[in-house]
Amino acid sequence: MSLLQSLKARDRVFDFMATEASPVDVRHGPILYMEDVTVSFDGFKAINNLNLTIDDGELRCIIGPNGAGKTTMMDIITGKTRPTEGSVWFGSRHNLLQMNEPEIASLGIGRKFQKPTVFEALSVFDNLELAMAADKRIFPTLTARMTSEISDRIDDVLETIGLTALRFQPAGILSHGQKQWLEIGMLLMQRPRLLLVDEPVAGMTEQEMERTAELLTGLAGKQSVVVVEHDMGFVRSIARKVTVLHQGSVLAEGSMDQVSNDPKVVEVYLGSDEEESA
Amino acid sequence: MMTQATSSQFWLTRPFGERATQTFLGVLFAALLLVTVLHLAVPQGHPLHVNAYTVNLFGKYLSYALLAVAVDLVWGYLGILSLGHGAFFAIGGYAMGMYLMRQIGDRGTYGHPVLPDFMVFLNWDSLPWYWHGFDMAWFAFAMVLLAPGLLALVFGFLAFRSRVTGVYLSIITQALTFALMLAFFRNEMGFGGNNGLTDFRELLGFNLRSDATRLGLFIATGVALALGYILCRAIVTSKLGRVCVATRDAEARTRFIGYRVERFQLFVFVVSAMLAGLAGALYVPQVGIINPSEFSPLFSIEIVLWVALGGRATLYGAVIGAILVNYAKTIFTGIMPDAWLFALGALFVLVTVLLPKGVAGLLGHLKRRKEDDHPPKEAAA
Amino acid sequence: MTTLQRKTHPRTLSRFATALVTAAVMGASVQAVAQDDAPIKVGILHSLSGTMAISESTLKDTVEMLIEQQNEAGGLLGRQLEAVVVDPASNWPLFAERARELLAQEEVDVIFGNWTSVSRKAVLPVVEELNGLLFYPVQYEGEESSENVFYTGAAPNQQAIPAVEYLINEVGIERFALIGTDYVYPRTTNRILEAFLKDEHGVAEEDIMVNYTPFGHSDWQNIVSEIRRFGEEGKPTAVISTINGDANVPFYRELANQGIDAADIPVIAFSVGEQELSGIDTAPLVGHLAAWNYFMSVDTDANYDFIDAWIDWTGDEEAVTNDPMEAHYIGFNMWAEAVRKAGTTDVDTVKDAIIGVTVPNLSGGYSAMMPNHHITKPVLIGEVQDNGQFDIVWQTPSTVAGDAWSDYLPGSRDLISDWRKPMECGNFNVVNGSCGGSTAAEEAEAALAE
Amino acid sequence: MRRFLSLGLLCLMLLGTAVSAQAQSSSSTPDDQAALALLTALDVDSYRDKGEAITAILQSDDERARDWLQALLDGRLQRTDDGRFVLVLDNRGRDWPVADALTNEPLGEMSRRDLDRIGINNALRNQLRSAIAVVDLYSPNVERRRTSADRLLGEVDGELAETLEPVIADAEDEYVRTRLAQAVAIYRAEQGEMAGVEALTGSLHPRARVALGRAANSDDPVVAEAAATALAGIEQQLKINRGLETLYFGLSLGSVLVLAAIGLAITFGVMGVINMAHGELMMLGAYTTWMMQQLLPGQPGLALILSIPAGFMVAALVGIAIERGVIQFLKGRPLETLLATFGISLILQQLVRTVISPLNRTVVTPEWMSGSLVINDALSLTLNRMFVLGFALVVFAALMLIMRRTRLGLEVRAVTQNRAMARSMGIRATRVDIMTFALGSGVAGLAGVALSQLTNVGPNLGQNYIIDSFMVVVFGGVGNLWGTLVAGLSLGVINQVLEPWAGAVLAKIIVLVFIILFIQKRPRGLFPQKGRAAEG
Repeated sequence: MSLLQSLKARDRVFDFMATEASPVDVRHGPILYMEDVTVSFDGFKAINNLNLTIDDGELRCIIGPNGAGKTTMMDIITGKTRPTEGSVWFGSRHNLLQMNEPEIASLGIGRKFQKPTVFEALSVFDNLELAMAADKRIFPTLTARMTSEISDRIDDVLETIGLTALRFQPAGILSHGQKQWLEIGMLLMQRPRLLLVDEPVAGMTEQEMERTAELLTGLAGKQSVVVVEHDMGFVRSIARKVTVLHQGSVLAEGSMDQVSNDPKVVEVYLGSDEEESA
Repeated sequence: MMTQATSSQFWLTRPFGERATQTFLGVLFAALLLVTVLHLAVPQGHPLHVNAYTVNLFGKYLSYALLAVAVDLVWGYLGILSLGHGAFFAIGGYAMGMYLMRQIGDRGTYGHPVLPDFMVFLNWDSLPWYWHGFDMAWFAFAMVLLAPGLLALVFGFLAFRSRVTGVYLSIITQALTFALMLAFFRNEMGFGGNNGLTDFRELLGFNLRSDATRLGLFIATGVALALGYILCRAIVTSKLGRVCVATRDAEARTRFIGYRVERFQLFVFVVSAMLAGLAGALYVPQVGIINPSEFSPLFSIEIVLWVALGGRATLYGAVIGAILVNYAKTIFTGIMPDAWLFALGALFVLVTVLLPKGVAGLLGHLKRRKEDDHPPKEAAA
Repeated sequence: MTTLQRKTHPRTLSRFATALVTAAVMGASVQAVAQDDAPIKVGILHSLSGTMAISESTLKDTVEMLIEQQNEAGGLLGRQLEAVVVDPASNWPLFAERARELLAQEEVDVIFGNWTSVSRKAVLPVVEELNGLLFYPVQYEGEESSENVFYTGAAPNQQAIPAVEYLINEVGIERFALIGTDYVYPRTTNRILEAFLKDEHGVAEEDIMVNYTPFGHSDWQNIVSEIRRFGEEGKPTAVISTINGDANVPFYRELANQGIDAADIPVIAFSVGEQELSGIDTAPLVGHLAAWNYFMSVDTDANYDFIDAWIDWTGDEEAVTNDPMEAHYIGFNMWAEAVRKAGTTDVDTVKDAIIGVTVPNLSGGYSAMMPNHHITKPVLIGEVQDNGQFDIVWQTPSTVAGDAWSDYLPGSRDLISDWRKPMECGNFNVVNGSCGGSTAAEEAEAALAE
Repeated sequence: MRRFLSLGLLCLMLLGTAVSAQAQSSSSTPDDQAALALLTALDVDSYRDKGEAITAILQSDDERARDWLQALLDGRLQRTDDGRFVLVLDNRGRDWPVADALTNEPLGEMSRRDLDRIGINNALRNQLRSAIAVVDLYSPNVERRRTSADRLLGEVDGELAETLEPVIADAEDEYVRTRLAQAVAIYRAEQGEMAGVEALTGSLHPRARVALGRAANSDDPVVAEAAATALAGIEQQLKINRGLETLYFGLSLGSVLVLAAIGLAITFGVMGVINMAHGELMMLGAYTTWMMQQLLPGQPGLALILSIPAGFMVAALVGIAIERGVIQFLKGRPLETLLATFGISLILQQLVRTVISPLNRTVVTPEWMSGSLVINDALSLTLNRMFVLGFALVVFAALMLIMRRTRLGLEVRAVTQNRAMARSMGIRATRVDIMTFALGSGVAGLAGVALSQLTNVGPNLGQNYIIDSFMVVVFGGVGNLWGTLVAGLSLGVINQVLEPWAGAVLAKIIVLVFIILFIQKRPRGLFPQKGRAAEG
């Protein structure tokens, strides 16, 4: 339980997360701004003029039944999918629709996938090293050397995600939960301005969930965090503001209590619950 | 293979620190030395004497081994199954061949000071522009690396930019080498058509028809193999190498943590193509002919088999595989010609189904050495 | 290296281990220095696998048959003959490698082998370096004369030129479509023919059509219809085909289907023999022509004996003989005769002895080895019959001597070849009276100067 | 040659009626001595003399004349050592059955050593054809009369023209009449007679064109004028016909590509399995055809039809063996599958080489498939390719039906979209895999059957098509049968359009490079599958 202790002594633990000066311009308004975004596959609209804004340092939870377009939304933000129409801005300077994944990533948007994807052939240590914010062009990468401060940073993160013992094991042998943590660790190494976290606690134990909650809330404020989650308990435990997606557009927005009392939301969820049980 | 943490050494000298590389270089140079001694010191007629024919044979194997290493670099570490590496090999070979043709000078059958024989009897009155400069060794040798590199650069740029990967890439690489084969068969191309380039005399002033030169080429090939091996090791043990592995296993993820995947792919692809070209250049003077059949898809896919048999993503495995298969080929086609294609075909099936990690994988098991790297459980790129 | 290989050698191959040791390590050394009673070694260098196996494997059998016959007749110089067979697997670099193996390692006294030009070109430097003897049995483009090679196949002037003469004089052809596979033999042959037609017979440019296709070309629709139109201009037209192997079946099929018949536009082929026909439904081909120096249908007892021997050797009633087989028959007998004459198998002595040697060929005449290492042969024109055989419709009154250097190519017009002392030169230039090189050199220098 | 012909004809015309008269009442047996003399006259070296002899035979009113000429034409008229003349009935093997040329009674078998064939060359062959044609002009058989009429186009000269006029007049068969009229017109036009030129206007027959060409240079300006305009019109017509021809060539080449690729479109496109042995499955189909023809000698047509189901079965069974034996162990490892199946292709090739023979096998084209369908004198479509084209379309339609309408098709699509889900819905995925692969392989077999009619049946048959077929599938868009059809046909046409000016080799290269570049631009081909399913 080294982590819980470390979490108590914030000033020491989380200093490595201090965000570096980033080009993102948030002086006026939100850090992420999506307007009238629509995506359609063969006519089917996965996203239907969606409007969403995330403020700098905000922790936002996004919920919604299957097929509501949560993952697609993340794909759009990270540049994997191009919307049919609409605009997506990162801060007030960067139009994300004109960038590809690596550019967006190096701009400071980190993403954790629904299904944890780590580099299984590489050791936990290597996974973190690759993720680390650094000069990621070819020759710097080729000639990169291991310095003490880099390994210190990696060690710190290893400790935070509790994988120190497994540092030299290939990520392939990790348990599902451990992979989730490793991926979070990689996010931390990236030092993003905006974290997109897709179902972080799937397959986690109660304790692990607790730690994740701590971590995410701890991140908020310095970095903006968007969490997509099914687990209502977890959402409730961290949520300040919740957005409900349905059929590709925002159904409701507000505090957890507001939305959970919203009749539309209830209706949708009852319906979707049956689907899920089916 | 992956080192535990990137050591703080200079990236190129890093491989010398590894046991695997040390053993490999040890064995290689021991072999070179052994053959040289047995060839020179042991008198003709003594049962242990290695004659020029055998030296030449081994020289050929070594150039194949270098080619295999090049293929392993892209397939093993980048997950790109290139069925067109024979093309780069052949182009390197042609570059060398053109140099050797120019070295013939006026000793050709027609005694023409400039034009190679085939141009004379097809009635060409002057040298095609792309043949100029190949009379200069430095230029020709530069082309040995640059020509395949350039082709790889253009092809790779288009392919990787539009994210053509996996099977699609394999198929179009195959189409590439097939198209080149057809092209080089055309006599209008000015590369001697089906006959290709032959009748070489001298390389840098050394008579290609003397045993001494053959020994020299054999050793040179060995050294080239060593250097190529070290370069590849240096790449795969660097952080860049790990980015490659990352790309191989989860391309999208690698993009999301900020790497320009296509550029890394392109870089490694080009390096590999250049190595293949070098292998071709060393191959040609030893076998004395280069012609379009080196472009044949069959050859390219055979190279992949060498790598698969030796063990993917372990460079030394590629070397073992190349030597094993070609050695078997020499024996079989000598003793029971009909059996050869059966054997080759069976190898393809057995290796992929029963021996996905190849000979190297077996050795690893036997030694029970727990290594830090695990070759991809799903080799699919 | 070898030790390492033996260690990693798969178990299945272990039975070859000995073979390997001999092959890889000991090399020539294990071969006892030839005593008088040691057999004379005859190397056979024909592809037994790969694409060329179709044509070449029968040649290997032919030589083996000839060797056996020779042994039954008491061998040579009181020594038995022993065949050393290797398989270059239709792979050109491998041809060079195998040739080296035969000469350096097996120390054979003579080699019979090769089919394609490229394989010969690959082997040439090896044979010259190790001073071997090579008998090359296939018709080829000429433009070559090596001290160590004996060309028993037809040079262009022993096949192409007479064939065209026949078309012009006997059939009255005025338009020619030169259709060929894109490699050196058709290219050179067609260049020679073009020059020949224009210079000797004043055929106009527009009455000559040239077309090249890749190996194994299978879609002939366009080309055949082009030929058809080419032939519809009112002048008698013929196709001169240097199409290679596999591409022939679809070609003739397309001809037949587009209704082109031997009587309208005869096709005369230089690479289609009895063996190629055995893979074709010959009914639609009847009347098309081929030019060779031998046909299975030659009506001589020597030929019938050869055919019967061949049928017995293969045990196949349907087995066919063809021109390259006769070439080996002639070449082998010439070599044997020369060895007898020289009383030794020593290469240099045999090389000198064989020039002028004359042996019977299968078409009822005699063939002699000329100083340029080519031989004299009759030229026959045959028409395809529905039974896959050729009916001989014309033949040269006397034998024709092979010409290493064509008189119709500017590059080689001035070259002659004579391997007798004192000249001993394969490309003697009669203009500047020096060995090696042609006036093309100066021409080109001039061209570059401009 | 003309000279012989007309000479013979002149006399023949006089007694032509007589011959036909005799044909009806075959009474008196002519003197065999005379007949023998006629034949002996053929047995000379000089082809010129032979020509004379043939004319002589024509002039004789011997009713066996036609048989003799035909035999001579086929090279079956031969002389024995003892000077008798025989008709060889079958000239295969070492000994040949023969019959007496005079009495037509069989003489048993003779060794080919004892027989001398009476050789002819193409000049004589032409003369014989014309001669037979003239005889046939009076044959009771309409077909013979028609062919003879066709034959006479461009063969007509002065005397013959005269003698033909009455024949044309009372020819009851329309076709014969027009053809003969044309034949005469050609002669007249060549002579620069206006009548001829007018008669030939609009005729696409090459001889007619040549004749008009001559007339165009005649001294009479009027005739020349008329001929020139007639020619211009004809050229226009020819252009159109040429365009149609090229289109046909393209489509027929395309149909071959489609046949070769459509099987892949299923195994690769639908199942995602790279089967490098696909070409060899085609080869097996082709060899099945050969087998069938061996089993049913003399009935190539029947054999061919039977080998359609047979070829399918053989290829399908081998396909199943491959799927069970290798591919199922390599699920989700496409590149390994590629290598393994390539190994299989090598084995299959070598198997055929050792078991059957490295030589190509002869596959006979049945009567009803050889030759071509004559649209007009300038445009005729080769039948074998037309059959292949039709066959390709039928196969395609059948596959569409199977995929769209049958349970199997439904299951296949289900499995390919979501394996786990399909399983849970009780679809036996393995069974579906086997069926699909068998189907794809079987189609390859069908392709082989078709190819056996176009090209070599040999061990390398498969290799020549594998790369092209992959190109077609990828170009058309994987997993889309329509794409394969469109891609195949369009590539075929492109290739044939390029060929005349680029040459066969360059055309092929251009097409390949074009596809490579196209894939760079649109990695998912002409008709890509869209949506998240395709993203993975």
